[in-house]
Amino acid sequence: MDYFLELLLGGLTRGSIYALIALGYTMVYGIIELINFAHGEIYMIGAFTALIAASVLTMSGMTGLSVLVLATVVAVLYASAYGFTVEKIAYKPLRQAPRLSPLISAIGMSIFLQNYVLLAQTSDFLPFPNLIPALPFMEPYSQLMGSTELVIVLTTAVATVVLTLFIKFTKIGKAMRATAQDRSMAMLTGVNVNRVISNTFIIGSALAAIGGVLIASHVGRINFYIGFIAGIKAFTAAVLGGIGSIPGAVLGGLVLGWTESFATGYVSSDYEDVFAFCLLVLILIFRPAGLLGRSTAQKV
Amino acid sequence: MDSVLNVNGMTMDFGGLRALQAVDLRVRQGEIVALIGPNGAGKTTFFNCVCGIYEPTRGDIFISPPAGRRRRINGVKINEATELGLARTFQNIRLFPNMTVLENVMIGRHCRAKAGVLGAILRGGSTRREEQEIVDRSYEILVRIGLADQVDDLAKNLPYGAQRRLEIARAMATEPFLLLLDEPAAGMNPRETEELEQLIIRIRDEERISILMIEHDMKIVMSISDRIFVLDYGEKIAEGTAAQIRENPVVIKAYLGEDVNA
Amino acid sequence: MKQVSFLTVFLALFGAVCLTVVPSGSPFAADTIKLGVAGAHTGDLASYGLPTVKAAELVVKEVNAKGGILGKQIELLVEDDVCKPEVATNTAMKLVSQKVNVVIGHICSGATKAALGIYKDAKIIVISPSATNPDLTQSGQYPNFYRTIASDDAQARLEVDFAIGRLKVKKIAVLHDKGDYGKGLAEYAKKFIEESKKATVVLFEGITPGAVDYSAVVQKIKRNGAEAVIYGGYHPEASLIVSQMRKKNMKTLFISDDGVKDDTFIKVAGKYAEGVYATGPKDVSKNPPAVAANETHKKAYGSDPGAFFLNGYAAAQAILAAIQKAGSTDYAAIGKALQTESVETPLGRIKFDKRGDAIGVGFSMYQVRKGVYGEVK
Amino acid sequence: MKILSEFRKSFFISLWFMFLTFPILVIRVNTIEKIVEWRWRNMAFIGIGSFLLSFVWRYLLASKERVRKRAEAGEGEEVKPISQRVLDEPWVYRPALVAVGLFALAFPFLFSSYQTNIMTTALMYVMLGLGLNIVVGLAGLLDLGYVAFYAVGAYSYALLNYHFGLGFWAVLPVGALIGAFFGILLGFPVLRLRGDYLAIVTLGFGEIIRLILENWNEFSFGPSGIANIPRPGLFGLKLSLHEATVYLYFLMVALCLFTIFVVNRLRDSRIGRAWIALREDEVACQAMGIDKTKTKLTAFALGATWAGMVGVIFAAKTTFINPASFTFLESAMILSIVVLGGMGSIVGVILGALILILSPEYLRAFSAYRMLLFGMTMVLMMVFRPQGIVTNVRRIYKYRERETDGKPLQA
Repeated sequence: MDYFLELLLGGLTRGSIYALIALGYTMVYGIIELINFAHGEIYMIGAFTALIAASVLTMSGMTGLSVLVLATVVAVLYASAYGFTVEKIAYKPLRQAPRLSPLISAIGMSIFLQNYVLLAQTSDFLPFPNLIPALPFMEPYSQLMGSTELVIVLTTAVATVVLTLFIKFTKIGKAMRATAQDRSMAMLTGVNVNRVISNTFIIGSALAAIGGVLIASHVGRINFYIGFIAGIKAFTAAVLGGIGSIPGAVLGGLVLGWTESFATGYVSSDYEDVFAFCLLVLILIFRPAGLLGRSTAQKV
Repeated sequence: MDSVLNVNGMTMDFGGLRALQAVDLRVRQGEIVALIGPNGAGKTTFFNCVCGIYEPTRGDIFISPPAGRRRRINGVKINEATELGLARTFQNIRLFPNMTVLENVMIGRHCRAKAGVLGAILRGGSTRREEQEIVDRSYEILVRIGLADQVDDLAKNLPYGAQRRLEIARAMATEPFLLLLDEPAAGMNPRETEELEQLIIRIRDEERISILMIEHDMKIVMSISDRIFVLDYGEKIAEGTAAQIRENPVVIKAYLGEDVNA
Repeated sequence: MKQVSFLTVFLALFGAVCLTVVPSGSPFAADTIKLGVAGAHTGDLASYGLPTVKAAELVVKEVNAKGGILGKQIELLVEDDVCKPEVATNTAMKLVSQKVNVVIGHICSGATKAALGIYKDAKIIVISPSATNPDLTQSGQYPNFYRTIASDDAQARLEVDFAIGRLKVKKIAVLHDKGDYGKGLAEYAKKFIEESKKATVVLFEGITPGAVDYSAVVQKIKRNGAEAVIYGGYHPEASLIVSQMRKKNMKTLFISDDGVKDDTFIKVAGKYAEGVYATGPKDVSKNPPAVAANETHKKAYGSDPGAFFLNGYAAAQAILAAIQKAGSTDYAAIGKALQTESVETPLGRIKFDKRGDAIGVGFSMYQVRKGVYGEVK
Repeated sequence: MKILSEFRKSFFISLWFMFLTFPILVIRVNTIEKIVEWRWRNMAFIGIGSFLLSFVWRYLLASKERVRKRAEAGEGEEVKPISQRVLDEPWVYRPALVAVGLFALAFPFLFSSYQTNIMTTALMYVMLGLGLNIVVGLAGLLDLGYVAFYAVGAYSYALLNYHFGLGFWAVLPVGALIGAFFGILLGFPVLRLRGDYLAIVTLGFGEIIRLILENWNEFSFGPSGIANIPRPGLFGLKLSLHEATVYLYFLMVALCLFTIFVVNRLRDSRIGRAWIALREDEVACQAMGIDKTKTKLTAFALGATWAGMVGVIFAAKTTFINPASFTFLESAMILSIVVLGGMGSIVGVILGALILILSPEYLRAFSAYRMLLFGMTMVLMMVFRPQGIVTNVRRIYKYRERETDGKPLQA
């Protein structure tokens, strides 16, 4: 039983990690129906900037929570900047282009950013300091779950709620929904679509950066490639839950996390990813819209 | 029993929303039938049900091709419907923009040819003959439709009216016995509409193709259609000749604001 | 459409350049001995390949300064294979067509396997500082292959003997990272454990490299009541697994391989690294030649040498010495010299057995104590 | 005044990029030795570079926009790109073709076996590109798992040879068939998915195949791969390395010609037109009586067939294979060949393959930046020239003037 519980919690952590990144994917897709392949790389860049900032700060003698906060701020700042720029360069010029063009351009961007970091920084793994302070009250439960993991799960939960409220109630959020519904219509009603799209990318990237800091703290090492692996998984999660829907992304993340966790626990981790991808394929075949996605009837 | 299309009590629901309510409609051999009604009355939905894009929730759709036997076609695939001899055009023009005019029509011939992958690679005598046949037939249709001099242009570079006509040519290439035109005159200037009228009549007379069309332009509807069906909120509210429809108070009520006698 | 013509012209020129800038086969004077160095020099595995290049450069500089061997200067031809088999064959082809006499490399076992066939046909001796796959020497398919590093099975053997003999564990979980190196090693470990009959393999599983979390596997280890984990793979995964085990207060012993005996591991795993065992090449840092080699590296590049530097250094010295002794660059003669004449290298005084493994080059067990790896005597 | 504002714009852009690249390009921390390395020079490069490039970028975007406007304004007579105009002129391309042919024939005798080997590799990618071109370029199905079929081919040769000692020639067609089989197997369930979903599912399949090859030792010998795969034989006579290379080269040339021949015929056939129509507008395409699934499946299977065939050759060429050779990046590389060359255009794909594969080999300086350039190419091509280096021109058909009964319908 408590083996099951442990797997459950392990899966929860994993799932929350996927979900945190998946949120960015799903938002962008919701707005411009584009699979932003480079999102994983944004997350990776977030982690790198955080690491660089953190190391510079610690070397200049700063310690404790302030490092975490400052590093996160820097990461969020830069990740958003990168997300913004990527959109302007690789996607904006392709608004009228056929569906595949921006997707290919996105793949190109992802490869480019990976190698940009590889060449500019290093190909080796860099140790990432655990910036998250150990929470004393978690001590007794360390068997089941560490403080870092707890923080990750909580952050994901909070992010989801905040994001949902944001999109429901704020002006920007409403504009986003309008744009998602019908871009040209939104434009007519005076929504500045370009700004909305930029905002989406900025918010998504910011989330990715936060994810970057937390996950890197949890994993303890980063390199230029983490974005790709995490990205694919997160994307799978997003599609699983029904891409375009925020609760869907979270659900998808959790389902994926648990699938992997239990597959490893009760079957074998040899085929961990195979399980994950099979799940994706099956979902897409039998429920193309995903678990929570609404299927759009083709207009004729 | 000479009706080529016979729709009985067709009902179409989208989730909770009912788009069509027990609609009956018949098209006889060699007729031009118009389907009119205010926006959102369910005209295009009706089309989509008939040619297999949606499967109607209830009711039957029977076709009896002059050549073939009578059969029920509820929920056949789009392409099957076409093979059976139902060809359509689209409200918002759907050509293959980056293919030449000729090729667009040649695509129409696709379902009447059979060369497979191997045939294409080996390009044996039969394949070559078939290919030439496709080209010639398509060209011929283009000549008849009056696009002979734009044959090698890209479809996307045609003027609007010509694109509409090309869509009709493409549909004709599938050798239908019933042609479904979805607002063929939309966005045309009076002269183009004039030509279109002639075209439709000639298609009926010379190609022996029956025609069912959705149209908002009352002028063309009234002048060429043998019978008219009126839909409103998914229900058929009237049926009859141009004269009858013109007088029908229900129709006038439905069209309140819209000028029927144009 | 000006930009189109601009772009196409540019690309056309680009292509033309590619086709015309053909490096000529062998423009070098014939009276040099050509020493090829092949391995990963770019890409994500570069850090494994470059130290060997530096080693070769240093050795060659030294030898040439002494007037070369057989009265000829030594010339280095460095080629990149990014550790990909398909690229490695091209690299090998290139070196062959440049008429190299001997080759130091390749770095990764897979790439080495792919390239060896080509060298074999061209009758060229290859000596690798880091390709540890047992088949390379044991299958007997590669008579032209030698290496200055012990093969994986030796490492696995050491790990297993240590676990069973010294640590007296009965239940062992064997994990690997599904990679060429890690999985091969793990399979040997499994084999040896089962043969020994003194312990049982309670878990044999491949973990997913790069995954964000290994708690499930860790739970599994715990559940199977393993007293020790033998892990085949590299430090990035190892560090996460160890940390997660320790965070769950599991005392399970962790024994791993050369891929983990790396200071980055200690840095990443931090306090959790304490007590971890890892096999690594015999500690030769005290050998005078090794000290000297490291010194020259410091002087030349102003930094500490990287992975396999000493092995590369030894490989270069051994092969050149062999040519010296053989008195020619003839395939058979060099081979014979390598197997008969022993030579002083940073790894000690070595010569090679019939299969091509260096005699006296082996592994020893290390343990992390107070944040550093120390040899377990 | 305009100039000034342009300058201001570029100035701010360069500032922005200096800011953007600051942490990654300028700072480098060595966490082990606790040293921070400041590389200010990079910042200068970025500043100047982005300043200049921003002009080019804006100029190109503007002219692209102009072209689009003109096309919309009706006078769609877009000027053909140089490459196209050249290719249209018989007096240009006939001699060119002959020259290329002669060069191809003479190549192995002019250059070392290394060069020949590289060229063989390039030709393999030409074939892969043309194969994927059927799927992506003609049928418009984005397949990100193409490498899976490549792997299938390679492993079918390696394994059939290992277990049953089947030779290259025996397996070449078999590999192709197995490839096709997998194409249908994988294609059937997923082909009804919308474009980008399809892309992801194929990516998933690619990964699954690789993971299975990695994990299922009993079947595929796992990550340590299969070594000593024999090179293609020539009537059982023993070839030296050089001879084998030359032989393989000519083999590839022949196969490439074969591929070109087939793809070309397919493109101008009933099937090919159906593919293109499908790419242009699915619903309309079906309304024309074309069976969507069947058509897509044919494209998918044919693409897979080619991948399988090249896979066999790949195994025979490297004589060693392991799953590491069949990663997503490989798929991406083949894709970028098609993209660079021009979707649907045969000449384009050939050029694309030669450029992308040969340039890093010969311009050694680039080799480190190889992937970087791949990525950049994909983005830039999509933004500025989605139709690729060589636009795919529609064929002009010969039609007989026939007596239509009476006068045309329209006067």
